[in-house]
Amino acid sequence: MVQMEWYLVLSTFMMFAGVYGFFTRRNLLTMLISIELILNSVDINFAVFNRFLFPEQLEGVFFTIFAIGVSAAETAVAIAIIINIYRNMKNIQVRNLDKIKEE
Amino acid sequence: MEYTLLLLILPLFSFLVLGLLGNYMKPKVAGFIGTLSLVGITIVSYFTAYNYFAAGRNADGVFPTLIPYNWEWLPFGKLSIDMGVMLDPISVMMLVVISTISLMVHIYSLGYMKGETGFQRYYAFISLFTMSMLGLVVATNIFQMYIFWELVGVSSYLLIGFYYTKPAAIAASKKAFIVTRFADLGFLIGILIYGFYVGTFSFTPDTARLISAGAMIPLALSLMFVGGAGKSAMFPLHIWLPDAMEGPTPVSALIHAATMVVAGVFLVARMFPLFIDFAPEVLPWIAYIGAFTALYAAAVACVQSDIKRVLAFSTISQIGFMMVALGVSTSIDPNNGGLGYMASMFHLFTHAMFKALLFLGAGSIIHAVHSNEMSAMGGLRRYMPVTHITFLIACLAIAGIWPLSGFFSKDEILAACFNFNPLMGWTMTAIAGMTAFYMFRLYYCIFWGKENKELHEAHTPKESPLSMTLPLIILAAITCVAGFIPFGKFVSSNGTAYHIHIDATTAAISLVVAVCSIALATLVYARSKQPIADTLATRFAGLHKAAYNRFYIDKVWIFITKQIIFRCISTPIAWFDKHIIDGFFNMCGKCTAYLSKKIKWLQDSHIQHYCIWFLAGTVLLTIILLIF
Amino acid sequence: MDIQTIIFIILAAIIGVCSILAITTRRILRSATFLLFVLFATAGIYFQLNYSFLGAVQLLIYAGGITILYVFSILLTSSDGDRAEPLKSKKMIIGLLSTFAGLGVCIYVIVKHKFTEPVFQMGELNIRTIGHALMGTEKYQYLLPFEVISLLLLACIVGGIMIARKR
Amino acid sequence: MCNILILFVVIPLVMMLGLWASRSLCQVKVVMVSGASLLLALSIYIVFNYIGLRNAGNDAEMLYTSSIMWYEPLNICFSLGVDGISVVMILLSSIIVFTGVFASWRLKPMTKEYFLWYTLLTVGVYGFFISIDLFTMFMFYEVALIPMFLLIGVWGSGRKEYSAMKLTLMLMGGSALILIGILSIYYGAGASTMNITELSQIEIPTNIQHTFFPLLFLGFGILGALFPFHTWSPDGHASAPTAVSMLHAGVLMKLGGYGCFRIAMYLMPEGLAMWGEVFLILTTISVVYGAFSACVQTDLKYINAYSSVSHCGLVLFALLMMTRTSCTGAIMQMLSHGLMTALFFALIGMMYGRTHTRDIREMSGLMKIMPCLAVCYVIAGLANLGLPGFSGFAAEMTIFVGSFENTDTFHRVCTIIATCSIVITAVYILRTVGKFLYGEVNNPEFLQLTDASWDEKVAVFTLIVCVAGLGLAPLWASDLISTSVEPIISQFIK
Repeated sequence: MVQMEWYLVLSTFMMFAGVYGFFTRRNLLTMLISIELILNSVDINFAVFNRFLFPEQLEGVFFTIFAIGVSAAETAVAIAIIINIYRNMKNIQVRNLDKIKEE
Repeated sequence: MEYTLLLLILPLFSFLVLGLLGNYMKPKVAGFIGTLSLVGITIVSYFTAYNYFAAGRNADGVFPTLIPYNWEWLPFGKLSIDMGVMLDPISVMMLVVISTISLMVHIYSLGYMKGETGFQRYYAFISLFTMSMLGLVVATNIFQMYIFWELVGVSSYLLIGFYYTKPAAIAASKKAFIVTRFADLGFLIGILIYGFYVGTFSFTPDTARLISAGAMIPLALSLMFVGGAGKSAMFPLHIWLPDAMEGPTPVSALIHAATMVVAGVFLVARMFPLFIDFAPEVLPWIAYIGAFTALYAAAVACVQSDIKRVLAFSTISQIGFMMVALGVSTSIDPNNGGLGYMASMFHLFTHAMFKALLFLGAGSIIHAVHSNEMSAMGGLRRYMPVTHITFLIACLAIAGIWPLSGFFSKDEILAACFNFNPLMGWTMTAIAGMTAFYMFRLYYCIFWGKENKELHEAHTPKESPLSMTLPLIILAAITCVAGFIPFGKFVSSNGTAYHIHIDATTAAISLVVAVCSIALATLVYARSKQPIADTLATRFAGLHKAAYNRFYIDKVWIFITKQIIFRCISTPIAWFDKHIIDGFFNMCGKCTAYLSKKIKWLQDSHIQHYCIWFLAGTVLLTIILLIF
Repeated sequence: MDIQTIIFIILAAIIGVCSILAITTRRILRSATFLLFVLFATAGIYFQLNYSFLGAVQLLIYAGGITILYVFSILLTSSDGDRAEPLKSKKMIIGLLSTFAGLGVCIYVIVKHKFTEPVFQMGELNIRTIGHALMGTEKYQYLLPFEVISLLLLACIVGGIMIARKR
Repeated sequence: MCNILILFVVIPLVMMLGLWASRSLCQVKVVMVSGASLLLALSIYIVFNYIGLRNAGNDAEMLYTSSIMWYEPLNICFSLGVDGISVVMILLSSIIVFTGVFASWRLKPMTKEYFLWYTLLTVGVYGFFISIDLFTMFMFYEVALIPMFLLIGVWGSGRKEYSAMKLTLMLMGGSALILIGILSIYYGAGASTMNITELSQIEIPTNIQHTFFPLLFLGFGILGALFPFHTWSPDGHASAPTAVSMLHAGVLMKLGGYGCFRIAMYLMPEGLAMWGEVFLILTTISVVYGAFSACVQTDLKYINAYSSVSHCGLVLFALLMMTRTSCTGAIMQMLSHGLMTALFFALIGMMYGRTHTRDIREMSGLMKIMPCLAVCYVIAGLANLGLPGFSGFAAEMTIFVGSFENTDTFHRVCTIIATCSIVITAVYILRTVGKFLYGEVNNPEFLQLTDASWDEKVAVFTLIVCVAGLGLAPLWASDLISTSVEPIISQFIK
């Protein structure tokens, strides 16, 4: 049987991959992808804790479901914004974004 | 004796009036007020002297020490500075000397200073000086003496710098003040030691305390002597006095010949009982310093060409005599080793008179020829008979010719020296001879010798007005008769009456030496051509030059002040302050600015970077939490 | 080594490799694709945990919906081949350092921490239970969050349209 | 609250209101003069009343005490009270504030604002001297510091921004140390009170005293221009406008000495015993160092600023000698130096206003052109070098006699080194006077200049009269101070 810790380690790994991506990538969309990784890793944790530690209850599952919903919402809005930015600036690199402040 | 307070109030009052309102009154009025107050002071001091000595001796056969006034001025816990008036033989004697000379100078200045700008200021300053000097001599304790000592110093500073537009006068006044101040530092520390160990600033402390203080008393007294040496121009602190001649000549007569410069002698005399009983080992050193100073100054005086400089060095030399006389005293009993004290005071008295006369005479000459240099003079006897005669009397007196006053006092000094040590006696006799020589060199160069015809034709010298000659005549008269005053009856080391008897041998020796010296001077300088002097000057060119330059002592002092104090201490300190200390604080500021510039990139408005720091910080905190 | 473990290892390998590739690859479309794989693998994890519903949701929404959104937006915004510029080494090092430090700390904590005894109870979570919990208003029932989420989604739809609309 | 002391804070505040409301320059001056005169009159009244109360046998340590709880959780009170030391300090402040108003009579741009800040500074100074609660004191101390920055930075001359920044930063650094020190006293004494008189009854643990005494002393010492933290003073004084220099050197620097004595030494005797000698070395250096530095300066204000370093060093020096007489002398020196240095700065400011230079090499013969100011400068100089008859002498002699009572060899040596400063003082004073007052006029433009106007005469003569008054009759001040020094000194003389 797989130990709970293995799952946790896996999710942690995924989370930090996302973190690293968030730190280093310049492209807004890639940064968003990194955020998805982070959220995903958190979802795994919810599910794992629910299954292993509190199997009678369902909070973890529901939080995962809601989190997936929220992330979907967030992605939709974020992509809308990104498209808007792209439309204005023909570019979605982070370093160009300081122009937004000036306008 | 309550009226003695007038001695301080009168001149203070005239100083305040002249100082504050002087600009609003005519010069003549100012001079009149000053002189009038001095007349008042003179009357009071003569009256005091008469009353004091007429009151007679007490049961112990001494004149009692009277303290009509003594107020606590500033208490320091157990100690306190008092202000008051104390009368004893020497202070009364000094009162007479100061008021006489000061009155003469006041009258003389009416003529001499006529038309000078700042006439009112001049009178204000000499009033201030008179007050301080009187306060000094009647001081009831050492601290009051110090206070007036400082005031005397400052009035001397103000008067030397009277012609404040002349750079030489400014430099001289500065030098005088700073050198004496330097010496006063010793005086002050001496007072502090004395006050602490003896528990009082008074002149008559508790004997038990003195004994228990042990070695501190000689130390304190020596330091006080340093102060006295500064004021009285003892070697090597004498350098200010010749320069102080930049002041108006009457001031030189009053301050730098008759009164202030003998304050050091007065100080030693005042502390004499303590010196004798608790620091007898210090006294010979005073004598040695005095003797060396006398010798040095006499040597320098022989070659100076500025007449006031000659007189200045002569003053230094004569004060050296007084110091020697005090120093050679070996006991409090005037009949047995304590003669010097009386001799010193006597010489102080007579010297004040004839030296003031000399200076006033010199002032009269300067007034006539408008120069201090001997080269501008010569042959003046025809133009200025009164000045000539009085000057001659003074020269004879200082040379020690019977029956003028200088003979008597110098004789006592020499007798005291012979008692102490024959070598000292012979040295002082030789110096007395030198005195006669340089004084007559001066005399001949002024009144006989080679006349500066061109100058005298362009501007014929004429006798000074009555206001100037009158003081000369009065002082000459005093000089003539002062020797016959039974001085020992009034002042002696233990207060008992001492009968002055002329020691025939000493008197004969000194007379012979004096006459020989005068003859020598006559031989060398009396003619209009002076071949011997020129030969000597060329033969011993190095020595002559050295003596003319006062053996380069001034150079040493300039080196010390300019090179050491300014160049080697002050400038580096200022540099240190500006660059190291200030630099350090500026560096702190710059480092802060630099650091903030360096870490500015942390705040680069990139969210990603903030996130990195956020994560790093969180991780760090977690690690810290895990560790502790 | 039972079958569960083997499946887990395969899934973990996919997740690990693909998540790293997703954030390191230069081409943004590839990165989206790798994300898709990660999401699939995550769904696998859920299935393994016997949360089939969760896995289905994951597949439907994430892999099916969101990824497609990404692909669309990438296609809309990418202009010149989408090559991400090379990273500055200094920044990468700092990012790497803090990431590894964070990773290390988290893993250390996970390994060290004493959880209450984990018990793996096999058993499918049936849909009826989920439906009741989602629609109930009792304790441990989630109608309110459900409604809130739906409202949020609605707001997002409106907002997305508002923002992305051409002016 | 019917405490007369509160008036010292209220009057300046009312003055500020009046200034705010006034519409013309004339009104501003009326407000300032009447306010300053009222303060002066009040402080003279306080002095006499205080002496009267003392003579009537009131021997409490502090008089006119009152206390209002300010912030209950920390036991911070608005406690007022004065002893002889603070009374003379209040008098000093009033004299200088009064003369400062006249010295800045013709200050031009933004006169109203200038006086507003000036009055705020006054609030801080008075508040510091009348309060006996540590926190309240600290608050007023800060109130006094901040206006300084603006007064120098806006109305100053020369490198004013640099100087204002330097001064404020260094003094702020000092006040940070003071805050730490105050908190250490407060918590060391059990966090029950901030009242000084009550704190003095409580034994603060020895290790706390040993650790925090130097911080507290240094914090106040920076304000008192302790070597090597004095460099704000020359730059600050040189750049400040006349009245600010006067108030700063005259009163604000005294806050340092006062704080050292009243707070650091009084409340931490153990710390004093441990650190006294270290600080004594620093103060001795200050005394001599300041004097030597002054010898080669060429800017009049720098000369006076370094002279202040030397004289304020003497204040701290005397305090650290720890005898009753020397501490009395220290307070007298504060009083005396405050008056003298204010006089100096006033004169320098007036001359600078005419010649537009402060470099003594560029001036000469001013005695001819402006005899009144020049004579006053000479008088100030003589007073500064300790001429009997002026306050400096009485103060310095009290210090030296007092210091000599400390029989320890180390202290003796320090005393003798410090006495040397009187000679060096003479050197730089006479050098300055000789260079720029005496001699022939070297700049023909100077011949057009005028002598003192009436307002300047008011300022200068008031100060001279005070300096001479204190110098001629030092007994009253010395009496007033020494009785109040007694309880403080008994803390550290066991």
